[in-house]
Amino acid sequence: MPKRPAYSNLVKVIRDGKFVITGELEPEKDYDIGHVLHSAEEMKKTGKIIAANVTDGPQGDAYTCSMVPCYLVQEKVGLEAIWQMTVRDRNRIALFGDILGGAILGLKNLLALTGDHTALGDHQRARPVYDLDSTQLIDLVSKMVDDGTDLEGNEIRGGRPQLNVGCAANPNSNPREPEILKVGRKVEVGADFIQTQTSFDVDDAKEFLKELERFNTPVLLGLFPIKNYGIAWYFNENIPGVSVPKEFLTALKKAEKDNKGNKQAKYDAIDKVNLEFYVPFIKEIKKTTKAAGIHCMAVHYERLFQPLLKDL
Amino acid sequence: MIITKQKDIEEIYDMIKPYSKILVAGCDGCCQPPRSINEAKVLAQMLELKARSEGKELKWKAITVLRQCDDRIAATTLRPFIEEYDAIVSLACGLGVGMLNRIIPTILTFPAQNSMFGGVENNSENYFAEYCETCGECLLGVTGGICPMAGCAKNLSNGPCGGQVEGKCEVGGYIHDCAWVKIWERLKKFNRLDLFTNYRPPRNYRIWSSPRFIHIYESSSNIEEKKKEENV
Amino acid sequence: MVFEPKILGFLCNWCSYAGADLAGVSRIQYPTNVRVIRVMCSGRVDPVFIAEAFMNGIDGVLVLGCHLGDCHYISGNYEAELKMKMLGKVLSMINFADRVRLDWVSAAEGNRFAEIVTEFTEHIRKLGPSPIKNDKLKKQILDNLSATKFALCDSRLRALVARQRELTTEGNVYGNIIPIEEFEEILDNAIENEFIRHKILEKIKNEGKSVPEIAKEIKIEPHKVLQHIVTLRARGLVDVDQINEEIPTFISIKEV
Amino acid sequence: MEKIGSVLVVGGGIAGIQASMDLADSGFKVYLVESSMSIGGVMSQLDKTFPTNDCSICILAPKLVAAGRHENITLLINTNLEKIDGNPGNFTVELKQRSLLLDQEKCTGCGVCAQECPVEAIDFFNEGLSNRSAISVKFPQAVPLVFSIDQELCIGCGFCKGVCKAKAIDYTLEDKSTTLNVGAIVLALGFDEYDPGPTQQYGYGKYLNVITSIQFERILSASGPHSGLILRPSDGIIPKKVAFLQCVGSRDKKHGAEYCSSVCCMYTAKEAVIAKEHMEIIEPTIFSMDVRAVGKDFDKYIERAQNEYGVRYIRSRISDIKEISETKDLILHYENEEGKVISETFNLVVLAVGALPNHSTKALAKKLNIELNSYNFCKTKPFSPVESSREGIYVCGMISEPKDIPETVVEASAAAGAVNILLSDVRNTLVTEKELPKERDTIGEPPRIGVFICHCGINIGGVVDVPEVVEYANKLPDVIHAERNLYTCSADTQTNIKEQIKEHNLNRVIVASCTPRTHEPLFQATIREAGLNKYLFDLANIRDQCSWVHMHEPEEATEKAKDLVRMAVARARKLVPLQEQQVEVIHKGMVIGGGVAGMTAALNLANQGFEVFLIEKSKRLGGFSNNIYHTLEKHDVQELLKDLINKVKNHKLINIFLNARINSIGGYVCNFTTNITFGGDKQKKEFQHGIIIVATGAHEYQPKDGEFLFGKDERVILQSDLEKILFTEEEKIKQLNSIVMLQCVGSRNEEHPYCSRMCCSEAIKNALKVKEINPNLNITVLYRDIRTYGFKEKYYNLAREKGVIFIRFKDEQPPEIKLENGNLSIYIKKRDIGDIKINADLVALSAGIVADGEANENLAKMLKVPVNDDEFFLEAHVKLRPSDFATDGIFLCGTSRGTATIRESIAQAMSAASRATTILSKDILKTEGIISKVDPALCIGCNRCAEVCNYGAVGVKYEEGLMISEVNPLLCKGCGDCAAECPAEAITMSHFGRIQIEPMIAEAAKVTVADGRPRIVAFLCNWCSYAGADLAGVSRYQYPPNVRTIRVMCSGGIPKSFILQAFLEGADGVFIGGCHLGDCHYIAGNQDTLRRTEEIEQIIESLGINPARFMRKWVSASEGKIFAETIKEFTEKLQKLGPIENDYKKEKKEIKKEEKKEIILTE
Repeated sequence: MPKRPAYSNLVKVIRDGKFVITGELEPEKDYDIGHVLHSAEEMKKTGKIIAANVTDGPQGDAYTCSMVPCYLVQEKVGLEAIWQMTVRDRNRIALFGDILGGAILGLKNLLALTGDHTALGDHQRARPVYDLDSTQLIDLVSKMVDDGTDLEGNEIRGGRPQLNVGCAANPNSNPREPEILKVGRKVEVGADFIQTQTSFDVDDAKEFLKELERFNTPVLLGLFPIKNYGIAWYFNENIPGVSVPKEFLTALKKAEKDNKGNKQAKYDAIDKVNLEFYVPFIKEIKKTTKAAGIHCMAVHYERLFQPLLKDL
Repeated sequence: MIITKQKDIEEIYDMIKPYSKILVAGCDGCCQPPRSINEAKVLAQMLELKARSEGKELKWKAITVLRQCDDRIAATTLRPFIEEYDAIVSLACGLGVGMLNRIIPTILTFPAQNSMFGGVENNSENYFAEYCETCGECLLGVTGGICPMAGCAKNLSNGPCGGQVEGKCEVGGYIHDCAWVKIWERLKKFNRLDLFTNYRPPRNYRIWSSPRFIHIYESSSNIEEKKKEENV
Repeated sequence: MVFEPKILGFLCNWCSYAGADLAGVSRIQYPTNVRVIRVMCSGRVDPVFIAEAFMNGIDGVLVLGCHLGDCHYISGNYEAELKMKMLGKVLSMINFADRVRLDWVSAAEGNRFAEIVTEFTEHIRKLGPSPIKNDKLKKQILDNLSATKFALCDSRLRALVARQRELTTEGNVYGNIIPIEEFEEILDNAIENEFIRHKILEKIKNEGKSVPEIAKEIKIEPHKVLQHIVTLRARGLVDVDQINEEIPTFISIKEV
Repeated sequence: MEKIGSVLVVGGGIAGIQASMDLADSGFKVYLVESSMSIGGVMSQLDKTFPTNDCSICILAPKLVAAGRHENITLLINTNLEKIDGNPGNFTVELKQRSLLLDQEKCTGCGVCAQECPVEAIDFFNEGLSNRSAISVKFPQAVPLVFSIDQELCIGCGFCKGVCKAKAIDYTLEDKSTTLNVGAIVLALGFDEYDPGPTQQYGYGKYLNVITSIQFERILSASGPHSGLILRPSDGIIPKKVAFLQCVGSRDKKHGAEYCSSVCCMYTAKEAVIAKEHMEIIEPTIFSMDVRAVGKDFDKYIERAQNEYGVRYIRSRISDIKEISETKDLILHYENEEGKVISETFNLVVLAVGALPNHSTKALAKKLNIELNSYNFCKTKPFSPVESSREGIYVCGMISEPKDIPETVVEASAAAGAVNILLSDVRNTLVTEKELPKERDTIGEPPRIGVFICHCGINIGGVVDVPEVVEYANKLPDVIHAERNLYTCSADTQTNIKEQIKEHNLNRVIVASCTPRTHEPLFQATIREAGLNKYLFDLANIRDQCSWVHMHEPEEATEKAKDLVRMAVARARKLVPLQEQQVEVIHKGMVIGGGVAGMTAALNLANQGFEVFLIEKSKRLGGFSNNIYHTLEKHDVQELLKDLINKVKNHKLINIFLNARINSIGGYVCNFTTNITFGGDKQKKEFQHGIIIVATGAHEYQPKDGEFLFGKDERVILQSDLEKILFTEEEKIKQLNSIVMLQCVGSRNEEHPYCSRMCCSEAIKNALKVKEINPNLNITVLYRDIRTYGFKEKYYNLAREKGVIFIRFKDEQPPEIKLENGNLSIYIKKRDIGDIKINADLVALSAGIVADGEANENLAKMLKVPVNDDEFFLEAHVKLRPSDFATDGIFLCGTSRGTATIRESIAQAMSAASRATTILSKDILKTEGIISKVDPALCIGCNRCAEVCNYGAVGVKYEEGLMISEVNPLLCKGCGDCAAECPAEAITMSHFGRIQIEPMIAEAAKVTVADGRPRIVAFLCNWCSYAGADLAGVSRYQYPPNVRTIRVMCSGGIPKSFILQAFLEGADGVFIGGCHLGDCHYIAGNQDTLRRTEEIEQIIESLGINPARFMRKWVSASEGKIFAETIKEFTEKLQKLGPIENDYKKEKKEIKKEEKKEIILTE
């Protein structure tokens, strides 16, 4: 399949062969999304983060939609948005409509996701939609972007929307083979780039990246710097398949314990732990793999951006 | 088989509260666990005890029907009794309850059960598992005989999603198998991963819209269409 | 003040009572301490009566019947002798044996009657009042007497006593005569066992007690107490009350 | 001389009973002679049995009753064998019965005499822990249930005669001599426990708190002296720390005997576990040298004892005990693993006493002229463990060597198997079948019921107003005739009943008397003699469950008796005649497996004249024994094998199929059809046969590649390889200096968590042989436990004397074998003496025995029989039915069942053959009358019945294209579980079905009880809870009279609707009693009870009825006391709740109104 043009800055930069960094923004149950914009500004300030994902109701919770924050981030902050879209809440008609609407607003990147099931969120009795699955969503985007039609072949009037579409991959998946095969399917129907879930194991990540190489599609490896011990513990206990390394956990715990009462010192200690873990991690990935970049999911942890990325 | 689950006795009792004479009809048909005469009798006894605890008397008869969803069988079995009773409580699936309401227009039939899904019994592990959603577009041929509709919480055609860990599904707390991992295992076993990697396009949900009818003679001669053609 | 004992006399109708009458007719004087109950035969005097008498504060009991061989009912006084012997055994365990006397007075022995009464009164006077009158000892003595009474009620024991004469003199169902010593040994054992068992029952009438507690109270070795408890449980008279840690307590479950 | 078709069995323990039952079922007349007053032996004294913790009396009592009423068994109690004459096949024996001073026929077992007896004596059944009377019965469940007078103690007072209304007591009865002609004699004398008293070993007899294990067993028993409470003798306190000392009187030449008693390790573990189960606070400690858990699943039991129950094992033999005189606690000194001497205080010490030869063995052996061995046990032939030195006299059980119950039962059947061969010509010559009149056809007649109410002397009449009950019975519907009898069970009353049936044309009979468990067969026989079907009878239990348990409430008891009679009438009206079906038996057998076990079984059957198909999967006969040269006792195995193969090959009734594979097995007992391919896939054959014996065997464990360098270094070999060298290449041994033997390779580990039983003996056998060849060679045996059970201990001692070195290693630290400079070095970790290193020229691995998992599972599927976790076949009951499968007509033997020596395999093979003969010897097999039936018109084909059936007797036969369920009357045991489960009520359990029980429930709930007592309807299972309720009666445990009992065969046969119906009919409480989980007479029916009752609890709660109104409790046959207490508790609980109407709203309002009224009045 011929390569789709790079409509977005992100894809352009990737194709230019630069090691890119993307960030993550998370609108929650908010009427005021000031914190999202603030965070976006911090990312912009780094000069390294060139785009940011805006999440779409993670963990199945009912949150502010992703489209509008995406638009505002682009308009007000000037940071390119990666528009996450799940198939959980919209049928193919709504998806089509939303994508077209988003494209009109100037959104250039769309990350197609299945979405955490409603049974995990705060509206467990909701009816999950799943009319399409994430692969079929990519197919839909491809049809819109490449053919200028909807799924049934009806033409979009006034030209084709200009979007690049990404897909997700999970380096923690076990068994891994079906995950790889699934990514292959997504690439086949038109994914322009791949963003992965968070990884804590550099060897594992390298292996995973190696396996993805065969699809000839840029991969951004997800990393998750952790702001405090509580989050790490929660992550470890409650997100199956993800295990935070024990040394990392204990180091965080120690950092908090040693600096009880002194907020700044505690922050410094924690940052140090993260930096000691991630700086070599990223260097290793950059040096030894064909990864196109890093997707840094340091939500609400803006102060780490500068020190983490300064050497990249 | 249609897997059913008996409603709370409170709920059943609330439905039949206004009546003093009820016919409790079991069904020998396909509902699982079986709800035949014994179950009907136990339910009737429970209702009588419940009525008593509410300070009322309840007269009942327990009976069973070979298949409540068959209009002729249900009618011939139940009609001799209906004159003497004020209401029917059916232990069949929704089909049976609907059918009794249709063929017995004089009194109401109330469901004693919730119809859960089309499934089969796993004897060794003592549960009923959903096997088929009657989607009308069978995928089993390309999924190694495991249905991703009935087996996947997200009904994915192109799974697995990121919500599986070690082959278990995020929905329900990582207890149930991920259908897509199972599909992969099975296709791998038979060296048919080609089926797995294939992309399956969006499904046709038109055929899922209720109410659904299939004309019995649809396939042999489409009379309606022919009529239309003639009219045109 | 001189102690005036209260004495109860069981007198057989045919000899002793007549003898007492004769003493009256002859105006023979004797102490006033005796209160007389007329019975048809000294064999009628149930040992239980005597235990009952002591429980009611009597200081001494006198049982008088016809001379051996003279019984109006042929052998009633022999029976009386055996019963009193058994009673004596039980009472000796609680130091009451001295307060009972069985003797023979014929209808013609007015004098003898007066003598026996006088002598017995003096005897009791010397012994002093029944310990039951001592407030400190009263409960313990009453318990003992009560156990005695119930032991004397035991049907097995009574059965043994009832057959004693027959078995030791005439022969048993196999035609064998059981030597008196052998029989007495059986009887002694039975009496002792029943008395202890009833003493145990008395102790656990109202509240459950453990074996060591009972043993301490009745001054019997604990392992023997346990054996009696086993028997009493088998008879349905005692049951486990509760188990606190490793110590089970037992309680009497039926009015005897 | 002509042969005689009868057998004398001496000894009425479990061995004697089993042998008698097998022989009687195989067409021989049996005289069972027992020297005490009841059959049952030591097993009747046990509380529980290992390794299943089955209640001993619960599983034994049905056997006792069955033996007692078997038409071909004559029980001769209080009898000894005096003299013997004659030859095999025709002996003349003289027996002497010591007088009971009581007419056995007349005694009803009511026990009034014992209550009146003035003489107290020690109760030896309770091991001296309680008292009894001079007239007594051995134990409440005794068979026959007759009292006897102890002449030593009786003082002849004559009271008992006075109170005996049955006029059974006769002081003039004298000892009686009988002379019998019998064809064979089976000796099953059993054993005596070692008595540590005489030498006061360990202070026994001196210190109060040192007791023997059998005393402890009685203390544990719910029917024992303390009713299951564990109290120590000195002061009646629960001992917290209990020490168990192993090998008291065993493995000790100074005290007791040299040999190992085989059972003590396991029964001690069991006692420790049960003690812990009874009372959590008890901390058991077991002191032992080796733990000899050699049987099936025994090691797992020890493991559970240690890990689940916290039983502490200490490897030490205690030398002496000191008592602390104040507390009577005991101080033990022992050496711990580090070699330190520790002294520890215990509250109670239990001596695990060993088994000695029965005190009468020696005298009897002299009379019978049979040889004893040096230990005074009976000498038997090397490869025929049940044959004594005299032909025609067979032995089984402990008489020949100490062994556990299953082995004893195996030998009992094996002895019967040996008799079968000797007397096969005269089978069925002396057994009798009663001539019965033709059964009257009562179908269509309205019920005409006769009621016979028993006074039972004063047992019933003294409490219940019998005339009033008679009057009441006369008024009940369909009752034509009611009368009362002093003893309904007496012979003259039987005649009377028959007359009344004729006179009034009765077609149903009810007797209101004692328990149906013992007396129903008698009355059933009576009405059958009067021409009525025996199932047209019912029995109202107004003695054991009424007059005896409500002695102080005569009025209430009378009311209850009336209710019980009314319930019986309600049931009797619905009784229908039942027919026992008859199936023709094909007199052929199939034996699967051509090893020693298979060949022995085949030969046994063939020698009796039955054709046998012997299937062997390999190309040659002999199986694993082909690798064995001689046994530990130096008997030549190859000689045996040659002889066996010869006999089998030349027997014209044995068809041998080598290189064979079974394709299918169809049919069922009496008529199986099997299809095989044999001769290397070339030929096919199909044949029919009546029974199947599984003797597929097992094989030697093959160490994994590199395990202990096996396969890597040729000097590491298997024990069997060494044996081959020893017997074929002696020279090789002479060149060696050091051999190390490593035990438990592939045994007692995670993969194979069981003991292979023979490896210890194999190692010692080879070690001795090595020493014989080369006395200077150093042999070291590295072991965990040396398990030379029984007489094998002798060879262990011998090996040590010969200089074989034994070094123990810890379970979790196996030795390591390393290759150092081309030499084999073995390292062992020892905590007391430091680590050891041994160099060896040869290492012999004692590889265990493993089942052929896949083959066994395939065969199991075909036979529809189970295999256990270790992939050995699972017998019907590990204790009492070791040679049977739960499925009738299929038997097992040899190493297919579990690990066994050759000798044991032979015994098992003969046992299996004997069990098979009980079927093959009959022309017609009669089925049970009480079975389930399917109404095909109602069946919906859901197959739920098959899921609950434990016998594979019911289910939908999909393969035959029939979509409805069918009961196989040959396999159905009549528990009724399927009927309770059937959603369509298509299955009816006969005799105890809905039509019989539902009217009873209606009557049971409609009763008037005094003092506002609650109305309780109780459903009790026949085998445990009903028996427990009977025991409460026998023991006179009083409980409130407001419970009405309905007997069912199994608690699993109670559908939910029964319970709801009881509440609807007005019961204030419903009680269900069943066997303890695992004790079910029908394998696992009570698990379905558990499921249903849990549902019922939820249901009634959802209906607003207090769930406390329903109670389910497991009550065993020995828990009479617990039954009484449970009913008492339940009554009290219900009394607090008040009548069921309290749970109903309307009634509540009314009560409130009344209360208001009262308040107004008082104002």
